[in-house]
Amino acid sequence: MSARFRPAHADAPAFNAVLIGAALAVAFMLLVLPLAAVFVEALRRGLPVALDAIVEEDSLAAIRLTLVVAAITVPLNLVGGVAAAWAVAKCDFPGKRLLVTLIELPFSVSPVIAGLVFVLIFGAQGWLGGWLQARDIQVIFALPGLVLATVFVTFPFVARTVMPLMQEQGREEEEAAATLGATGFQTFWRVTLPNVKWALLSGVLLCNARAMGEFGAVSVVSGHIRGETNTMPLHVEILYNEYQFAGAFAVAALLALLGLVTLAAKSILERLSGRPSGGAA
Amino acid sequence: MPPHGPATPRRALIGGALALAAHGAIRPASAQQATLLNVSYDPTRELYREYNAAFARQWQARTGQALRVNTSHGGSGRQARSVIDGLQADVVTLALAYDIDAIAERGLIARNWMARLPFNSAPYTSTIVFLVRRGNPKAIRDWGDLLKPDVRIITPNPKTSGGARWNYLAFWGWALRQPGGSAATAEAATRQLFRQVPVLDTGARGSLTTFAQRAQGDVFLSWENEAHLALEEFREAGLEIVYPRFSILAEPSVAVVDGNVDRRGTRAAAEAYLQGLYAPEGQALAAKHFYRPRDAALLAANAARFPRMELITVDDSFGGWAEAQRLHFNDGGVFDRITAR
Amino acid sequence: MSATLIHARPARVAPVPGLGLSLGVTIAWAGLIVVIPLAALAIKPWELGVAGVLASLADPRVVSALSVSFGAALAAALVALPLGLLLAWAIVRLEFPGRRVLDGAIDLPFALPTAVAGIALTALLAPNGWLGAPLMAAFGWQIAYTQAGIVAALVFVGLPFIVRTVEPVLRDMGRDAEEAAATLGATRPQALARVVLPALAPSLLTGFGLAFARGVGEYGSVIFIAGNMPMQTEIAPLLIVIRLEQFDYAGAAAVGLAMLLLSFAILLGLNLLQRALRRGRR
Amino acid sequence: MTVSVENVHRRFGAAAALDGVSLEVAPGEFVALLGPSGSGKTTLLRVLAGLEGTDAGRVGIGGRDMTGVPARERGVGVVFQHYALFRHMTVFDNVAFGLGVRPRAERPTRAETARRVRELLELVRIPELERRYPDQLSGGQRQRVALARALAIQPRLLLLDEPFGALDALVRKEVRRWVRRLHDELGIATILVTHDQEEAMEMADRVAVMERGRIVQCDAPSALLDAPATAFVAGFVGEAARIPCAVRHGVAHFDPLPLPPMRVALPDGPAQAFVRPHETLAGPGEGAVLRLVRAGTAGEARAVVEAGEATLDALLHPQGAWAVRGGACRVQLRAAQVFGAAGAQARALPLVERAGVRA
Repeated sequence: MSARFRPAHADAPAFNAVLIGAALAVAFMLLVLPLAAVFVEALRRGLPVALDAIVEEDSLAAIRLTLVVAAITVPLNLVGGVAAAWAVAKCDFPGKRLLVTLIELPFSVSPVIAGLVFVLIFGAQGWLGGWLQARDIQVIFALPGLVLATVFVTFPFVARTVMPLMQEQGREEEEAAATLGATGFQTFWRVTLPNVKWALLSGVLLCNARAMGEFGAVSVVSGHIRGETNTMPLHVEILYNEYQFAGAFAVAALLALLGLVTLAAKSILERLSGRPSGGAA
Repeated sequence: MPPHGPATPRRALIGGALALAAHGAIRPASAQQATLLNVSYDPTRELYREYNAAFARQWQARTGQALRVNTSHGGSGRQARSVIDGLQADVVTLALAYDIDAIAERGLIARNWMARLPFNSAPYTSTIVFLVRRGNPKAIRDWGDLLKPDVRIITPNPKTSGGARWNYLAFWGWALRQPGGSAATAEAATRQLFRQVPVLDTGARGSLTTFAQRAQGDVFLSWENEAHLALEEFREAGLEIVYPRFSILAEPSVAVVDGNVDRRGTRAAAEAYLQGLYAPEGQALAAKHFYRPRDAALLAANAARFPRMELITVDDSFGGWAEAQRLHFNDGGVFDRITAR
Repeated sequence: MSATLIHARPARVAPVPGLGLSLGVTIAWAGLIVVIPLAALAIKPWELGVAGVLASLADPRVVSALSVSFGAALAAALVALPLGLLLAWAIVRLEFPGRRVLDGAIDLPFALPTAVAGIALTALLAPNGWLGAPLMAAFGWQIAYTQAGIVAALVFVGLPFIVRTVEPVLRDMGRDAEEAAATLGATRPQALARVVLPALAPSLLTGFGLAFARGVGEYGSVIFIAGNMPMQTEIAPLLIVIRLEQFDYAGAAAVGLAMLLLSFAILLGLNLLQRALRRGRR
Repeated sequence: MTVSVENVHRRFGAAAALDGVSLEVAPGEFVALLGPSGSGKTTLLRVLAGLEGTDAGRVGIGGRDMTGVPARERGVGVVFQHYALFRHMTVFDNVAFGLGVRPRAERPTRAETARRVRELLELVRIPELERRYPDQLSGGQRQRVALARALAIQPRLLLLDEPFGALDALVRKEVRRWVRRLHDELGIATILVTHDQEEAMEMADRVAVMERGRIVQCDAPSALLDAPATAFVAGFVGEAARIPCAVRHGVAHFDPLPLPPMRVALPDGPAQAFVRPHETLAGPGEGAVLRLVRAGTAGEARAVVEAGEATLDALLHPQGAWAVRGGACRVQLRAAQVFGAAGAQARALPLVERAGVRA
């Protein structure tokens, strides 16, 4: 009889349908189409051409370099991010707000500036340039520079995803562990870490996705040497500039796939952990 | 995760550190396999890919040393900046003498670099031509046609692209030569020209993509060699080259980066590398990739591919690159003035 | 506690151990990666002298590029705000097939390298692209190579920031407040306007700030689609690159510093606004 | 009748949250909906509030058919379980909300609104908090705000959804009495949803016990204790131990438990007996073991005895030195409620009444 009763706090089904349609349209236009364009362009000349572009020597070198950079960057930011989150969430000290601001600062710094600052410091004309050159140490235009720029850009990801959760969980469990005689490290390892592991993983995955995809910052410090200092995004640019569009998009598609796998892993983890996390940003 | 967790970050850290070391954070002066790094500008990719292989073969035959030549490409200015900032280039092959001068100013290259190799250290030349759409629908034959109101011109940004500076100077030179031409009329004409530019990419390659792939504009001001490459790469876009009667002699310059080769012990290979560009094989490769060779006989043999044009030079018409750069392209120069509203 | 008996003065006891180590690591980490590099950025421009820095920033091209960057970032964040809210609402509140997929797709802009996104968006929105062609044919709108193109790229980049900041708050909010409003006689629009939106406002503002800050500095995805015409579609990060290529390090750093300070001021303003919105809430 | 619910059904997927519920509430009456979680009491409350639809049945409030009428038009005050205060509004604005969202013609003036809000805050005894935000209040204060907010719309019916759950025990007791007094003053029909039987018994005129989407008994608290309608009510309301037994020829046998058989007017077959502690006596003798002896609050002595498999709360009778922990004893039942097959029930009494056993 009143099966169609609609509680006052719910919207009309027609209205909801419009919302759903609009949301899907927005997502399709803004999110799906660009990605689809990448894959369509990659396969325009057929799968073999796309695969050839990926297994080509310089592409492989770029893939390797990208993975190496990510493999160094992510653990560095993991350790730093967890330390920062712990300090901010579980301890009191003066200047805490300043520290939080500092941690979030790289989000609002242009990637180009992120590259620039390392040129200012480590470039041959920079603060440490002469000293480094005298010792024949190459920082920018080599792996260390790429890692530094990437660490800078991905710096806040782990801290930002873990910190709110740690704050929300408060200190009771840590205090309980302390009364039970646990050392700081034991407390962290056995009490805090298990509580935040999903958020932590999700932060790590985001950090990884961004580290692999960073373009602006590494572009400034890379030197663009084929097979040597080209990461995947830079290699995409190079191929694109050589009018090898299919190849460029093939490498781009591979990058996008790596990112998608990362995101899929993240959402599976979130589902496993049963808590939707707002790990954006 | 807990049972494995502890080791993961640590292991990765150690792995990272090893990779860092292995990758050459600290580069030994003498590597097992000798490498040369040629830092070049955008349109030379195809030429140097071929020349590098040829030179490595020659070098091994001559000295028995295995050699790998790496190249880095990008906007000429950016590339020069990278070398100044410490990119370990053994040789630079850039679009303009000015960019090499900039490196020389910082002491990495001897100031007299231009005199060290024949032809002002420019082993090949090029010029600026027009690339238009099939059938030349807007009937663009010469520089004057660019100013027709319905013509949209694609060129890269002279601030960031060496080729674009050649475009700009060629047009300026043409405007000066018109009846009643003066700096003032040239500036007015150039101002009008850039009003008709819808997209200013940072480099020649980006611009060509915009023109050919995105179908923007009616004419693309292009390096001669790029124009030929574009005919092949964008066959489906249907492009044609138009040779104006008049253009500019572009002399892409090359130099050994003294500061780097002396430290790396690669001077011999680097000098041989540049000299090889003047040798018959190098000249032939340049011609093959549509750079005008210096070798008169070779140029004559390729006369059909390199039509004769009236060409001005930067030195004669603009008092050299330093002056042209200062007057036109530096911050507050003519280019800034004409693009300001 | 006996501690007070043993110690003559009240002893401060750290409730949770590990402050020394974690703070040490944090400060070293933040110092090396953030403070020192940004200090370099803050110091470099003054090589030009105060007058030189001011002159370098007063250049109409710099002013224009900064206003293009900030204007486009603002416009993009404003466009992304309702779209982000819509997507967050759809993910949290609506039931439909493919909701999970949509949820996953939100993060795509994070996964797609900015340069790739730029190329892909240009390919889509160019006057001969999948979206650009119909828009051109139907309305005569050109997106790519105009300021609209910059905004489009920045909307793409900024969208997930808004969705992912609003989403958890929306989820956490539950429907209690709306139900309470309904029982108190509020119509649906009243409940949305007076209860739901104000409750989401702080998170919307945060997301807006993040999207905006990210947009101001964005380079890779914009450079391909912008057109890069001085005084029209030239963005500030490009100007930094251009100055670098003219070996004008101090000038480049001056633009960088100006960008940083401006975004900082705007973010600070947003923070204050947010605090005002959250008045009294702990 | 202020509320009349007739045969309401509500399903969520395959599960019936309400399975034919009928309930009448008289004007000014205080009724508690009592039941375990999942019994449908909150669904019933939401149906009354108009927050939940019905699949079948009729809901009337104040003589008007409310079936299908949306919440905002019902004029029903609701205090939500977690109060659902608007966090971005001050206490004042929270209370004023219901007045401010009325159609313009019915909306009181600003001054009138302020007067009414202050009156309500006075009524709930927190006039000093009007400028505060919900996050700055204690649980008890929030609850008062929620109540004032619900009362602001002058509801014909007040619905309280587990409103005391978030309060600590001491406050809870006091607030309960206060709310009941307030109800008596205002005379608004009130329905309280709770799973706490003490709360229901203490506050309500009548308690409706719900089980699996049905109201199994709706009665005054004493009647629920004395005459539970079903085995479920007997077990759920008040303290009672459930003991399986078998009825043969009008006698309930507890074998193998060491309990004396009782007479009961039920047909033969297996049955369940519910015995309350004050009807269970532990005296000197054999068969059971005293596990614990302690003083009750009213001077009586209480014991926990182990009678075979069953552990029972009992009165120690007589009191005395004989009762030692671990010592033997004998258990007698003064009365029990026995439920046989098919819902048949009867009061069971001892077979033989011995002198001295009668209290």
